[in-house]
Amino acid sequence: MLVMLSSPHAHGGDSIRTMMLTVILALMPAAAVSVYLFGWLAVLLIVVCMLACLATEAICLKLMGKSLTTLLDNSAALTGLLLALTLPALTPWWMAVVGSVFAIVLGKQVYGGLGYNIFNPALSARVILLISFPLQMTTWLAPMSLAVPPVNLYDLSTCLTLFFAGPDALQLGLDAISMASPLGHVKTEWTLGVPVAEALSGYQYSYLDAFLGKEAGSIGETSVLALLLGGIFLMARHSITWHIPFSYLATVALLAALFSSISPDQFAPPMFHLFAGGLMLCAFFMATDPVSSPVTPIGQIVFGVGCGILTWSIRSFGGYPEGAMFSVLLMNCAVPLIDHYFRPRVYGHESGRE
Amino acid sequence: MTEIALILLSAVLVNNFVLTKFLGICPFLGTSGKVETAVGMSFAVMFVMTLASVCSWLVQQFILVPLGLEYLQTIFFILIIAALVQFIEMMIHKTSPVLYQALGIFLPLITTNCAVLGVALLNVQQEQTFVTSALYGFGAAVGFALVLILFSGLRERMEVSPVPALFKGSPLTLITAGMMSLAFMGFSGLVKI
Amino acid sequence: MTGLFYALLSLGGFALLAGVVLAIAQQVFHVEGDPMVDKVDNLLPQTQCGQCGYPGCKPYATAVAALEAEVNHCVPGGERTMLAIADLMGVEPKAVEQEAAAPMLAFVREDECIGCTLCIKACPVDAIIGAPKQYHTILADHCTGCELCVEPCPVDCIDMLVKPELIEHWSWPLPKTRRSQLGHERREHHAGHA
Amino acid sequence: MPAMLRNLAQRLGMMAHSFDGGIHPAQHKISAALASEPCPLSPIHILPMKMHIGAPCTSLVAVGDYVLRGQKIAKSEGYVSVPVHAPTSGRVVRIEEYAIPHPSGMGIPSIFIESDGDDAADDSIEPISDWRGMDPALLRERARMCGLAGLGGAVFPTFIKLVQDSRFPIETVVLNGIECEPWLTNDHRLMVEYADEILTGLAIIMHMVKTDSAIIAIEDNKPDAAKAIQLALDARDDLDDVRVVVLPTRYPQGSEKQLIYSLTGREVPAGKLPMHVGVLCQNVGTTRALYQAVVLGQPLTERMVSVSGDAMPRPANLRVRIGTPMRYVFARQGLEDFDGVRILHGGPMMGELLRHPDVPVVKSTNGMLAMREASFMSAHTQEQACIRCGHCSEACPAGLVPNLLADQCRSDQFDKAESYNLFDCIECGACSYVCPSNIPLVHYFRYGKGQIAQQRREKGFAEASRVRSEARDMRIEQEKQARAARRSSVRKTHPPKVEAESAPASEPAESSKMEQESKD
Repeated sequence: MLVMLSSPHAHGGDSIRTMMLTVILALMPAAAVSVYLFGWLAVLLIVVCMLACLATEAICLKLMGKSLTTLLDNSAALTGLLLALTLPALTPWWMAVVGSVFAIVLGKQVYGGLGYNIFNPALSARVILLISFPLQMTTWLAPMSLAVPPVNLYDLSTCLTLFFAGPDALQLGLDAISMASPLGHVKTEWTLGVPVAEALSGYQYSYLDAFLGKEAGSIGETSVLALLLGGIFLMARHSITWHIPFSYLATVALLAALFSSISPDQFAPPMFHLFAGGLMLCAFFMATDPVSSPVTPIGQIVFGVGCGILTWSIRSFGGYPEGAMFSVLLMNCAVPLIDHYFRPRVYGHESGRE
Repeated sequence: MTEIALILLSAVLVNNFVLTKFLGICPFLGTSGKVETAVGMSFAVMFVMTLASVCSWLVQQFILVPLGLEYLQTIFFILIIAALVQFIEMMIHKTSPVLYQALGIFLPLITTNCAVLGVALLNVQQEQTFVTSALYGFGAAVGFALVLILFSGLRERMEVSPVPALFKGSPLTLITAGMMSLAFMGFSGLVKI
Repeated sequence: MTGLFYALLSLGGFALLAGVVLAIAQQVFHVEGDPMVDKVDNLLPQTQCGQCGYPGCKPYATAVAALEAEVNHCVPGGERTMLAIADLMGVEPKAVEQEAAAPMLAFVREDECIGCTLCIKACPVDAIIGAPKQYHTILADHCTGCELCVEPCPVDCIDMLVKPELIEHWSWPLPKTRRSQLGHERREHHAGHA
Repeated sequence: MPAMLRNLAQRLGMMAHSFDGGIHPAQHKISAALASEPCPLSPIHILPMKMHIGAPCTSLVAVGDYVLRGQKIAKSEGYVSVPVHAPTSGRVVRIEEYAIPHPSGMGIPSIFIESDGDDAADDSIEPISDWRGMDPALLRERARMCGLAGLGGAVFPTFIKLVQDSRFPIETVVLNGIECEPWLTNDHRLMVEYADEILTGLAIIMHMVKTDSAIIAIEDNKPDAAKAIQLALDARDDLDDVRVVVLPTRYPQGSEKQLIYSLTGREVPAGKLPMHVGVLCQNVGTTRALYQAVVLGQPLTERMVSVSGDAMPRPANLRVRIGTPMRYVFARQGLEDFDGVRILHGGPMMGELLRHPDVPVVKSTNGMLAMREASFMSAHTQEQACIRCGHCSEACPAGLVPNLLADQCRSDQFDKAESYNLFDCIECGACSYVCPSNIPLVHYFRYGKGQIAQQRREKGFAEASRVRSEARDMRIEQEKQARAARRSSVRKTHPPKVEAESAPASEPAESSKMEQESKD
């Protein structure tokens, strides 16, 4: 019998595969900066995470009796890349592998695979790692861009040792090679009563360095420039729309501007917030993950604003210096409700809902 | 004013009963299948929890403490909660038979919702005043309602997913609740109370 | 001693108070009948066929609402009705005992009909017209296909025919893709669970 | 007055004409430059009894009857219906069920006419040259009588729309020459070749609904059509307040509601008709058919059909008699072997896949496309999971959220789908077109709509059955009481007079009572 096929009998030619590939391409500038800053360590992290994600995905598919061709949709590779870019350079190899397994298994496959996951897989793995290994996940290796880098990361063998055996094997004290991230520094100083401006000057903070990425942080999150380039590429390719990144960043900036003008000692200025931590990475690549974000433009704006409020609140008042990851995960929980309550207005109706 | 906001914020987000204190898990899992049911349950719990905190505070201050009967705390509080639950059960049966049917056994089981007794006992333990204990009860209930409704939205979405047979039902529900709990860890330290 | 006295008095007094309040509430929130009966009845196909073991749709609805009957006894309603009732009642779906057959129509072979009126009395929806010693005819628009008229007919002149499909009533089937079956797998899973 | 401002801005060219959503599918209008040609008479014509939206017709002819071209052979039943006319002269050879262009592949009763080759016309319908002096009601009857139905594809009986309602006066007539479906060029050719006839048709419509204002909407991929219409318009001394508006090409601009929004900034409220916002929308083909019906006295027996597709040896725009077997038309254009070829009735976006070419050309046949299997199936590759990219909601001209709707339909959550406005979906296919996961969204919506319609029918039937059953129970109860009363009164040796009168006197009741009594 003829299979019943409904119109339309034409298709625009988009596919999941190319969409995912576009995102991977858009992450290339950030990955390049991470290699510049952290040398072979960044390469090792990215490769291990991507391979681990692909392998885990393959095993999951095999176990569930599904076709391995799903691997070709590039989504597992993208998850691996995203996860690697959110990790600190000193992450040991096994932690990267554990994170990748979490991302694929708990983040995605238990829900039924791509398209059904509720939380962003890379972010959920990142948060699991942060909560399980708080020390390692907040120890930031000083990048190679410093005048005197404590350890030569462009040397493959050094990096291999660091990655697989840890800093102890090189007889390097953690204090010697690590430094605080700007966000962490400001937070600790404020708890000691030091105002923001003083803390920043003590840190020798420079907006230009932060924009270019010459600061401590997770390997892929430091360079605002690279992430902006990637984000613009995504928007140009119509992979994402402006709604989430814009509303997210604008909310953080507005809140920061408002509160830093009220109490400049306690609250950091908007530029600092925008350039710091994982905000740019989250705004352009994590919050915009189509599967775990709302579908409609209005919903996306609500989502972005929610992320912005939460990020700024956690950064300003919370126990963790960085709130971007948590805020995206928290808003992920609200996506079904946002989808339900913020639908577009239907043609010929007063509102989207009856 | 700030104090009120902080108490509420703390009870709703930071010390969320379900996700950080792990109280009231049973109704949380039991009534989160559908958003509508979850909303109904949320209002019922909000009603019971707020009134239970108020009543138990009154009983504590004006009956138990003056008479030196603090050791009867638990039994008194359970009595209060049971009466409140009975009351709201009758009310829901009258006003919304469908919700009554949907909540089913979980409605009378609010009685044994440890979050309700928990909030009453914590109020006493933390030596709250009348106003703060009412706020704390209300905040805890709002926190419960918030995660219950969010979670029911997630579960409705998971309902149409091709979840592997191994994880269907409770396993995935628990994993998701765990992930939510992880996300709520982000609020830790937000309010220092 | 006084401590014990106070304890008993206060506890008893408090319980009495709660009891009085609840008694008043009972009066205020008194529910007449069971509103669920009509809701269940609305979901039933009203064939009045009695295949559920109850004399008609309403009696079955009453039994379901009172939790005396399982939700899966309605044969003509099939799986969809079962799921709707289970959903309404908030109970686990159960596998339907018998797959619903294609909708049927009763048809009287008029030249064989002896005009005994037995089928007229059996029809639960008055869909058969005719007088004694006259041919009987079944109104196709009203026949529910319950088959209750077949048994009483002394000359076996009533056939059950498959209801003809109209092009106006044709509707698209689910797309034949793996993913499209998921919603249905979900139901089968539920049903298989029981 | 935002609508007015918008309108003004559009008139001044300050604001682009635009509706929400929409896509830009590849055009493939390969037959655009081909002048239309008549399709020769086929030896047999098959006329289904229903070629419009609404009630089917009943045959007026018997096997063996001789009919003339334009003779009414089936009469309409009910208000929303138009009659069927013989497309050529010849003999009725059969009246039986035959497949129509419908996705189900099912058939309906059809009249088969064997052509005698004379093509003798029935000239009983008088041409009307002085239609300006005529009562619109008579012209409306003419439109019904001549079997006019919307030739854009919806085939809604035209006369119903051509009505003057004092509550909803028509301010503007919109002439739809958009033709946004890829491949199709039939309206395009009509506008190029029959511009003046179309304008006369438009003038008749404007006379019928008593308005002076009209907009002729054409997409910018048909500059020659716009030019031809403009030239014809300039050459006339009537139709002063008629404008040709060239809109940027975008699918589904030709959809009535979207077009009205693009042109006037007015939205047709859900469940309402264009006339409720003072607009009447007509397709150019229908308008020309109205001209033929009124001025020439010719019923609708022929229409323009685009014959195209990547597997079509000789694409063409043909004037085909309604009822001509498609296989005959395809053969004329050089396509005889249908192996590895899929045929579509209509355009690729909203047209239906046909199982075989043995169906007749009907009033809704705007195109017949023959597509190569491979290119056809590339639009129907394996459905993957939805990644919620939101491209479908962006493309949806109705403002729906297609992916959520499809999930609801897929898992039979029909109540929810309805509350998400499933029935506002116009099935334009823009969502499926852009879906990176190749989800057949429209198919899901059709499934959902069909299931809901079926449930409503069942519900209505159940309700009626319940009423009948309750009435029966009540009657039986009354009979029982009557009997009991009678029995007790018999015991008291009183005649059961009053009760007998009050008992219902329906026939089955009466008979069953007699039965009971005899048993007693």
